[in-house]
Amino acid sequence: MGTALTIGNRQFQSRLILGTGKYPDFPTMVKALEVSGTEIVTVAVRRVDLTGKSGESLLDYLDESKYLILPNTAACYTKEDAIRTAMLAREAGMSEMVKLEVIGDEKTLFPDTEQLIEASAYLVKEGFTVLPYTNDDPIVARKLEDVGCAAVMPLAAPIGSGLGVRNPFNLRILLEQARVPVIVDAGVGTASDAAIAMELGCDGVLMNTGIACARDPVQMAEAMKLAVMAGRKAYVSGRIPRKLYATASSPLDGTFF
Amino acid sequence: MGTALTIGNRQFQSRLILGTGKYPDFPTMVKALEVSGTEIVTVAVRRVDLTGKSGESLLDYLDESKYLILPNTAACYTKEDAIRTAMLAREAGMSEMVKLEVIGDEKTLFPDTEQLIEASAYLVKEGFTVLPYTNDDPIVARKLEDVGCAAVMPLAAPIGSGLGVRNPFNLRILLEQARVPVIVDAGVGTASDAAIAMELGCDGVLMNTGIACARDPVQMAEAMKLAVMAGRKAYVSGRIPRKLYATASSPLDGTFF
Amino acid sequence: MGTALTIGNRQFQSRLILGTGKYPDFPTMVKALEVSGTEIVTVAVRRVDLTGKSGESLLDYLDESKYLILPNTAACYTKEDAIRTAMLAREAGMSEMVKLEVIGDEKTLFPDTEQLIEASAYLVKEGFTVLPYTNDDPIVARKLEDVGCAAVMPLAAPIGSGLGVRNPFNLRILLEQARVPVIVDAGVGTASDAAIAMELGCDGVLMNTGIACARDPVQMAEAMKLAVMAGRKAYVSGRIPRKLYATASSPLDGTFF
Amino acid sequence: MGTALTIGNRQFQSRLILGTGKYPDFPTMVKALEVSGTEIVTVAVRRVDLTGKSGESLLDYLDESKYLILPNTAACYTKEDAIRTAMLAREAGMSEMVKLEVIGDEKTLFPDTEQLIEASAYLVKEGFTVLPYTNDDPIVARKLEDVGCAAVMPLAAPIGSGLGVRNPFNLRILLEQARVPVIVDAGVGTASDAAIAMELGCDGVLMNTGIACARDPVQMAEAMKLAVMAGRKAYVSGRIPRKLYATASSPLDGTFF
Amino acid sequence: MELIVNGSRYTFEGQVSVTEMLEILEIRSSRVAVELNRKIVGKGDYGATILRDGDRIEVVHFVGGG
Amino acid sequence: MELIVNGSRYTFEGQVSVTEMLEILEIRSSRVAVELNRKIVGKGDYGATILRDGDRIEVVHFVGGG
Amino acid sequence: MELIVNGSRYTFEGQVSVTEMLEILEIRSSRVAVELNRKIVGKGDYGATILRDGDRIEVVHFVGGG
Amino acid sequence: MELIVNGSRYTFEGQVSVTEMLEILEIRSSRVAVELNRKIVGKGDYGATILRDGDRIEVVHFVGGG
Repeated sequence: MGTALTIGNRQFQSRLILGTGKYPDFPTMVKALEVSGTEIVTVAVRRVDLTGKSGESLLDYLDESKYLILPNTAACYTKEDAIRTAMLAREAGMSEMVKLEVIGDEKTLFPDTEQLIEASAYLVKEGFTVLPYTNDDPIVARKLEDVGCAAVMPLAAPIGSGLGVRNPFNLRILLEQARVPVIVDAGVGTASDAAIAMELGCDGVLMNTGIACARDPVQMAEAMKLAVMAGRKAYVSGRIPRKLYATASSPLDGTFF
Repeated sequence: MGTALTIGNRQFQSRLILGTGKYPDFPTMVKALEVSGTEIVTVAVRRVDLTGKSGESLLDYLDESKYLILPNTAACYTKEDAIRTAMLAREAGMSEMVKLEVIGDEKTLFPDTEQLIEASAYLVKEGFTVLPYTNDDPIVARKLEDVGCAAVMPLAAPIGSGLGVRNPFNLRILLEQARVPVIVDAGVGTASDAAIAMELGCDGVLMNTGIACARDPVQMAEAMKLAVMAGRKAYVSGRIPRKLYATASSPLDGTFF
Repeated sequence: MGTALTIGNRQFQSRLILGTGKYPDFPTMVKALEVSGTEIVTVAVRRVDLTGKSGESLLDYLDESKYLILPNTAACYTKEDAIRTAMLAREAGMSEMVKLEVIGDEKTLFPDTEQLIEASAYLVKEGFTVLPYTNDDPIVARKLEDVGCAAVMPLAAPIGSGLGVRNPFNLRILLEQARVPVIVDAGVGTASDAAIAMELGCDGVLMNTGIACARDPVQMAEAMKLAVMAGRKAYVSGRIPRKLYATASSPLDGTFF
Repeated sequence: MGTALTIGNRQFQSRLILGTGKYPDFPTMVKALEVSGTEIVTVAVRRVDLTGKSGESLLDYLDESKYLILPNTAACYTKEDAIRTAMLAREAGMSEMVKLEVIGDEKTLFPDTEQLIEASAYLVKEGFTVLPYTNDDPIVARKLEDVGCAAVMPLAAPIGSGLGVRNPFNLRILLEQARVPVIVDAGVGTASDAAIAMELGCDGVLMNTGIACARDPVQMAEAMKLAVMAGRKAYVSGRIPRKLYATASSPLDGTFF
Repeated sequence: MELIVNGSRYTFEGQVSVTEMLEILEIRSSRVAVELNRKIVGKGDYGATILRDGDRIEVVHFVGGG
Repeated sequence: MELIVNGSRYTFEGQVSVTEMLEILEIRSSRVAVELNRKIVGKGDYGATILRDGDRIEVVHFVGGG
Repeated sequence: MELIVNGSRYTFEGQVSVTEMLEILEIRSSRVAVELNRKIVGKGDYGATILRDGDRIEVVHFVGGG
Repeated sequence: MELIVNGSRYTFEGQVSVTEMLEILEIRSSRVAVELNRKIVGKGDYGATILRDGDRIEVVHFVGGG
């Protein structure tokens, strides 16, 4: 691709970040990750199951030489829980990157941006590379940048909703002002949603449900890979302006009728 | 790709059809066609320039072993002109395929569907494989099928407008009823527009201005190739349903906070 | 209102035309018509029921001194049936106005524009004031004008679908070119749909299901009346331009902080 | 109208709140306010001009027996400035209501929701009836409620942009969760924008530029009055569901052809 | 004599005009239109138009529609 | 004595109260608010509030806004 | 002899066939089509088709188009 | 000695270190993190950290998530 996505001091060729939840089974997940070309995969932090001896472990399936493991703080409703989860994740994973979530509401899973900013500031000071899941408010994004986040990750639409970019206007404004990578996180339902996010100028797209819960996750993963590349290429190619009227593609002179 | 696009008795691996008008120069066109992976290119029929000796000829630049040449009847405002153009094109090109246009209005370049149906019927009887450029009216599409057209090519938006699929509702209805390939022709401005058309279930996309007039036509051609593939793959992969609310990607049990 | 809607040689103060089908009962219909302020109501032409003696007749409920009765040719799939229905309607109603429908498809109830143009031409010659229900294709609209229709009535969306104006781009183009009144017919689901149609510059709106099948038809009729007036007034008032960024409403000088 | 808008302990018949900025002149403003039927008008707080003796004063033109004067804290970029402005406004106006703005960015005039929540909490404790101008984030709205705001006023789009409701999804979610009145504030450009906000279930609409900067402010004020009423009535009337396909308005039996 | 009115068979004794047919069928409204074998019968011709065995008649009126 | 009123310097002879200052500056409207060194002066305290050299005073009122 | 080729007048000496006309006009491409007085001339008939004074000929080819 | 590990009570005989606890509970993965009474125990301290009756321990790892 040439152009790489830079987050903190790491560089990536792929602009697609994938979650690892909700796949029908691990082998399907492995194949989907593989065809997607992703280099970063998100994971959640949960208690080891001591009773069930639940055989297989996620990490057995993730080739860490290929993928950077990005722990999230999903299901945390307070900055304290999010910070604690991030700390544990760093200890378990030996990386300092974290996808920071502070959830504000169970039904929408929208972020609590007030606590998010505070947790971000704290974790940045603790040496983390913080990638916060946020709303599409440009003011919040700027504050997250100001406290030292390595990227901002606005939602396109509610997590798992598949509604695509609900407010391209806000996203455009957010992008114009951003000085760190902007990665759309959540709400992508199909390939064109990812392409639209990239065409707006986003630096990357993070998704999970859109692939994992598609009828054919592996093929959808490939669709998403292509869509992110298509959207990026279209963005840098300089699209034609929109017009209400037509402009002929075939010449008007040389007609014989 | 596996699934091929079948038009008449011909099969194609690529679902992208490109025009050859309006490129900055022929070498750029050649490269754009090449990276696009297209197998069908449209051309217009015009008088040979007897005075200017205008050096280069389009066909010198088109490798006919790679591309099927699809003549159009652009700029024809009557069925008689369109039929005459198609006849001349067949004589010049030795193929029986024609992209049939009967234009109804200079400003919008919308088709005159009444004359289009009549011209289609005539040319089918004359042995042509007719690909009509039409509006997004499902009734007109059915009539074009009924008179024997090999495909229907509804516009997404006015030619050269770059507005994308203006009425996905009509297109969905048209697609449900279609028994021949449906190829979106005209109005695609950027990669996501093409992906959206394919996700709706279209069999292919035809475009010209969106690539030829982009700031970087060659890279945009690649974007369009990827977008058509992405949209097709997303279509067959069975996207997730749209929901107003969120569904968590990370598990809710096993939390320790 | 001052500005009147002129159709043929008749003038109307209201820009709202209502259908009379599908109301829960006649008294509800009567009230809805009344609060709507409409001056034109559409009716269908059907066989008198000879067996059932089905008591009440629609016309018993319509005060013909208040409403112009506009017969339609609903359910006609051929121009012959539509013409025959129009002729019978004129005989029964003693008015020469007809809402002309030639339906092309049972599922969408989209018009068969090819036959519509022919039936319109015939009926205009027979002395009718023809108001054709058509698609949103500007070329078809122009042909309907050319054969002498007194108005064109493009659909906003499929009859009864409640989807609102699906393609404002086509409608804008159609409106720019029109020299007769343009009345959006079909697809209006709620008040803002009607306002949008009027803001685009339409001369009127015709609806039935949106009112008759609302939970409270009478109140919805009032909503539609207000919405048509609001949309019209907004159209003539010259709205502010759309901008991506903000412009303060409060002054920037005189601040003390 | 029957249903009144209740803010704090005050009741209003009109659901439209108007700003007083940017009118071509005071008499036009007076007429616009009058035809709009509004009962609440917003004003800004600024230094008295000591040098210019700038003759006319806004309050000379506002009949305080007809309109509740609602001071805003426009142009305040910190909670301290907003609180100070609110305090001065109360002293000058002898009412405890305030439209609270804490602006986060000059270009977008988006709110700084973090400071907004803190300023709201403070002013509520000081006895104010706080109406905060906020973004469309349901989590922020809930926090504003939790600190005691009397209403929440999410923006439809940037102030003065005229883009209408940019994200109806967020607004729907916000409305479902709200326990205080929700008044769309900012971004309304034309009548249908106001109707759409009301149809989503909003309790009111606040606007300024859309009327004051229209070509004909007085007529636009009337359009907005009608649109808010139309949208409200449509909301309570229970609109028909949206469907992809058609449903006939005229009966299918009794046809004779 | 048998007539097909609105698609159903009706038997009438002796000759009937359109006017008489409408009376017998109890169609009193003035706001109907009558078609005899696909030709419209003007209101002024109802009395003079004598129906014949096998005639197909349509009597239509207005119903609610959109 | 010098006061800074609404950001500009004004010189007054002798002691002045808020009431007097408003009169001198010809601010007659009752619908203003006065801040003295960042503290609001209640309307009832205008007469008793004597201004001092160097005081910063803000006199605000309502203007058109959205 | 005068022919109208692609809308312009051209003068030729003596009789010319379509083949000869194309040569004289230096149209060498095989990918053209020729219309003589609105009737297409098949490629196989170029040599045998003798043009006459006043004939209207169109020689068309493919150009870039969408 | 009773410990609360991941919210459930476990009884251990005699003193155990974190290393021993993990062995006894058959947690072999190196990719876990351990929290003792809300404080993270670094991997290097597992052997030296002796658990006490009533200690609350969390042992977490990575699972699929988005």
